Amino acid sequence: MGAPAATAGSVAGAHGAADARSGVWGWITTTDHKRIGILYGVTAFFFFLLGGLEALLIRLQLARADNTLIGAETFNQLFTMHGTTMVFLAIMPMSAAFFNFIIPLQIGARDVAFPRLNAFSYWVFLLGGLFLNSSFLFGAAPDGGWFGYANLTSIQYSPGMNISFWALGLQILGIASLAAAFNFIATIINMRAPGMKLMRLPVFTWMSFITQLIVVAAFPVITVALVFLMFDRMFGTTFFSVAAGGDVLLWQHLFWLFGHPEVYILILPAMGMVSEVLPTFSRKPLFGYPVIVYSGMLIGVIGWAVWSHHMFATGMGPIADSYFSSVTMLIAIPTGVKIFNWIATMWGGQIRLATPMLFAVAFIILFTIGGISGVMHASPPTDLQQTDTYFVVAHIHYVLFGGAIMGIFSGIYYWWPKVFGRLLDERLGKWHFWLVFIGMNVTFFPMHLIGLLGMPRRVYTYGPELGLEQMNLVSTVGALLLGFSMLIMVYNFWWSSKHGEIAQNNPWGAATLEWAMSSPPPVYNFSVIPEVRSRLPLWTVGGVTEIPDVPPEPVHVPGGSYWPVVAAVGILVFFIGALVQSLWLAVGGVLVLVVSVFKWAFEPFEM
Amino acid sequence: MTTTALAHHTSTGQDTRKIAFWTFIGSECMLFGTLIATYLSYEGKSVTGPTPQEILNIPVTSVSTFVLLMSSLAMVLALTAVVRGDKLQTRLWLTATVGFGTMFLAFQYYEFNSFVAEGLTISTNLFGSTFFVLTGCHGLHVLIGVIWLTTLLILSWRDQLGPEKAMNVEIAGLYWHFVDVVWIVIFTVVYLIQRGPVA
Amino acid sequence: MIRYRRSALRAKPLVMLAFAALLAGAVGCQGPFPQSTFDPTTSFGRDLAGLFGLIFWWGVGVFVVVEVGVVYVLIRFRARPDGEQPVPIHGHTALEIAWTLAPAMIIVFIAVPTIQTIWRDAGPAADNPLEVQAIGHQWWWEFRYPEYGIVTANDLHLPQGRAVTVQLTSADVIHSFWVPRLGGKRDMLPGRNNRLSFTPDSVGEFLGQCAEFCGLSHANMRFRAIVHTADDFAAWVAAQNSPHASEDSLSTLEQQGLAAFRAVRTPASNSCIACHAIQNVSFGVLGPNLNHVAGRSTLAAGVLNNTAEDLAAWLRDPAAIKPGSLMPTIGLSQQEITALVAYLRSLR
Amino acid sequence: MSEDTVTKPPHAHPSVRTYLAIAAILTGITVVEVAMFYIPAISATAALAPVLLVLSAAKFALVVMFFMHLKPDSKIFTIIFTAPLLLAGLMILALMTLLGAWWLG
Repeated sequence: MGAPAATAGSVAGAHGAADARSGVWGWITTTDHKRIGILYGVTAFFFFLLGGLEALLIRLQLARADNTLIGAETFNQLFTMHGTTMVFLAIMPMSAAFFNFIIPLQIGARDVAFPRLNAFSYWVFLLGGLFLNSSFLFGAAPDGGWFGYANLTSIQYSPGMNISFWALGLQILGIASLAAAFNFIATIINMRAPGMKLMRLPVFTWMSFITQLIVVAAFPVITVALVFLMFDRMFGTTFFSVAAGGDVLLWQHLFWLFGHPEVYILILPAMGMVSEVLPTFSRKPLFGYPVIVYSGMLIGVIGWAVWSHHMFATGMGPIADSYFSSVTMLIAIPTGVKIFNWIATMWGGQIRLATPMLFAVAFIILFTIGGISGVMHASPPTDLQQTDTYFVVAHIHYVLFGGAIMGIFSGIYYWWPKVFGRLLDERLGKWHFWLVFIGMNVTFFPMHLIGLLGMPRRVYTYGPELGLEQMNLVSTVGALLLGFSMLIMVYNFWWSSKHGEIAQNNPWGAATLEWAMSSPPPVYNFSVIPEVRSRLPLWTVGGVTEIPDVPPEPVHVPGGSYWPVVAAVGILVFFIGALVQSLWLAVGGVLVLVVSVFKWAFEPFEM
Repeated sequence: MTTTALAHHTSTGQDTRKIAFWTFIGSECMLFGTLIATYLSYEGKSVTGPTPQEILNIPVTSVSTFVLLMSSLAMVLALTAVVRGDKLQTRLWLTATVGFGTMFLAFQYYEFNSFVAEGLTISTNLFGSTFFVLTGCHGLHVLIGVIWLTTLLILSWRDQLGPEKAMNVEIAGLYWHFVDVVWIVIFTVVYLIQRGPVA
Repeated sequence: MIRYRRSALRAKPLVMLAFAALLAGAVGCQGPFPQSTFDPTTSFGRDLAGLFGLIFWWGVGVFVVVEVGVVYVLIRFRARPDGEQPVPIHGHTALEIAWTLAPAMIIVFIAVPTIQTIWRDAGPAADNPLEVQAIGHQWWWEFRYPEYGIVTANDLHLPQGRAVTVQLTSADVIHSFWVPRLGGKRDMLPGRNNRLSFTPDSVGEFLGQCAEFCGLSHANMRFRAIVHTADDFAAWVAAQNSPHASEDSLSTLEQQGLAAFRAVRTPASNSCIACHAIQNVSFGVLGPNLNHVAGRSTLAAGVLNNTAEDLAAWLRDPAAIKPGSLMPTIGLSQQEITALVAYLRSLR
Repeated sequence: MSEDTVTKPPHAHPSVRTYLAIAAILTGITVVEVAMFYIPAISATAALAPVLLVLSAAKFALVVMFFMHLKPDSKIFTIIFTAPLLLAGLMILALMTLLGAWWLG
């Protein structure tokens, strides 16, 4: 290995170094948080469309009673992969795309704390996503549900490779999420610009910080649960074996101990994005900044004490049911406070309903409905009629689609000019918004009724005698509308790259630091690390020290490195070895990983 | 240590890697917490096979616990030696740490083989499954620690572990002490407090 | 700054109208809903529906307050060309306290009745309940009445007015026992005994379905709870305990069916007697008990009607009807199928 | 959080003597623990478990506070470590309760 692994760090001097790292190799070895953010965003959006396609097929099969369009096995694979893809391969990485691109800019840093670890997180995520979806090629896509309850997932009742693909795929994605979490926590704590006290951090960075703290504590729990599952399947351990005295509820407790904090990992970043968009388009500071921040913390903490509200039907007894339902209802309070603060932010403002604002307002409207339907089955007695029915499917989609996705779309339209230097078209944006808004409601609102009228979840078909055919058909029409609306968004992406209006530094007149430099930002972000003296630096006089266009002295920008990619490939090879139970592949993977970690550690890579 | 203001500006005055590593240790707390919770929840519920009372060997494990404690002491002394720039002491104590660590692994290897010989494998019963996964995961962490410390030892032999590299050694030390602390909990909860079978 | 033409916005009211119409169309639904959770026939079920109603109306209240608030704000504070720079308000403690207490109050109004209902329905059925053991299998239901020594499948017969406690467990993976009109669901966990108590107070046939994903044919794991009057139930019990018609009184076709049922096929697991039990004929326990199968309301756990054609189709290829069905496709000849159908339908 | 200072030089490490003392205490506690296990008078009583837990918690604290410098170090590390530790402890108690591990034979 003659040439030093890291391409020589380019000194971005006068006009911003001509990007010596252009070309595919530049992208594969990039350690620039902005490029990694774009990679995350593009990959996540592709998986989002894939997940959407799976949802469309599910809705087509359920459009009519006793439909034979899709068989039972394929349907079970589709709804499992739809759930797993949307949670782990779409919403989380799309949030990660914004963490990567926006957090360093918002806190006034040149890059994240550990750029190569950042690249490593992305490549492990990409390989994990490909590993999981490659199961379709072998006709062994996971079919145990995104929750994979024990002992249906045991080798006895799921003998194929389906569940192995699922469990090992999630382990890989877990490594990516944990690596990113350590990186962002260190970045947010230690790499803030002078004067950027914690209570001057933008709310998006605050919500992302809380999200990363939840990831750090939640992912080990599912990692252990998945280890138990894989050991049961591969080495005959008895964790979930009823004959040996094992308890199938152990899986449900461990999964939901991770699962409920996981849904706050999905929603908090979107809440952060909405808290950035609302003040900008109301020309008014966020109402009750500290209250929103503390509510976010409270949600993050209480989120750990409620997991068994997913298990009211397992008969845990009245004491546990009473405790878990009361604490679950408690979470409605900080969430409600946030919603009132958002409305108060808009109160007395000069509201411009540009596309980001439309999606942010839709977030408030739809998330409120999701929150209310959530409280409806926070109470165990009502939950006994609602759990595992389409009522819960409606609740999930109102908080995850109406909440997380609407928030993320708002973020996409809002930060697109900063990332790509061109604005998205407003007219196309509005068409996309209205079709998504209507499609979403037409698809998911009837599901409240379908559920209460007795249709259980995860059924590949239902009898005509249930009388739910017409409503299911309407829901399918809504889903087709949703699918079509995404095409408009993709067209808008393409259109804006050619004809989009050129963006200045601050096209929306926002207040946070990421709008203080050019769009797209130079490779070193800030020519001079500014001193921040206000929570709204660009809206207060003297809120931030002057940032010259050209750096007074040349700024060292770390070069790329390919060891993160090699390490990620090592992890993939190990997990393929685990999947096919080949010791040599597993050992080979570990060796590649160990070698690349050593090379990575001793690589000349100045920050 | 001269650090250019721009390059190493930190908001808290603490080393960024140390913050990230303490977060990692917090995350590992949750990992071992889940493993221990599963062990304690399943304790006494095995339907067949050898029970902890029949098979756990307290004298041997007590010695291996003492060995791990000594390796923690050696680690700390190695760190003070690095900070003082005392090459000889550094190499001495790093070698001691690696030695004790390897000794602990040897005890673990011996214990695992003797259990298998007595008919307790990972798939025999709940006790076997939970015990081997918990102590195996800890053993894996000890192995990674031994490899990490051996690397530092080699660097020290090559005179590349001066006082300016103290933070690297301190972080390796945090990892090693954490692995020792986890064993302290395991030793008490698994070996010393053996609760009988569930009614 | 951003220019956006107003025209795109004028379409909004029209679009909203279309959306409302479409939604109304969806809701203006059709026929009866046998698995509706809105009209329960047990006090347990009424408790749940009542609590749902209470929370629902609190939800509607919160919905109206928040959504009207949002719409009002959007209209009232739209950016006007001459609009002046808004006053930068950062917070207002009194307001914050107010809208923290308000949700807290609502939560109390919901939590107290919730906990009361939990404890009221947690106790065992009051006076000597009818004990029924419900055992979930991959993709059918086994019901046992220890009090009467009856073992049956897929039809749960209950007497009106008498409290019943259903003991729930599973023989393989997790299932969930759910008859919406008799009350809430409860999981059937392998290795654990759950209980569900209720008192059906009106006669009728109520549809139920498995509500926990349990594999390939989770959607085909349905059953019926049939509530009789006290004496009809006694008649049913008597019928179940009465012996089938004696072998010699069977027609020749039915006797050929019995012979086909008893035939030991290769591999042995293909023989009917390996899995099914019929009085004095066979003692298999892997598959549903076939005593008095002719009188059952459905076949194959609620998926087929109890008709000759459906039974023949089932015997010819079970996996086509229930994907993944553990009953093998034996490849019976048409003659054997006709005989078996005749015999099984003779088991009144 | 102390404000924007350049990385401080590593703080003074406790003296070797302190470490030796700590190691001695740790060894002492381990010996006491094992002894308690072997003395039938104590090991039979129900008090064995709580006392052993307290002793091991003491060892845990000693190693974390002195060997890992948590005591002299900045508050950030204490928060980042104790929060997940507390969460793990509560999780253990909760799972043991919910999975019925307390009422042993």
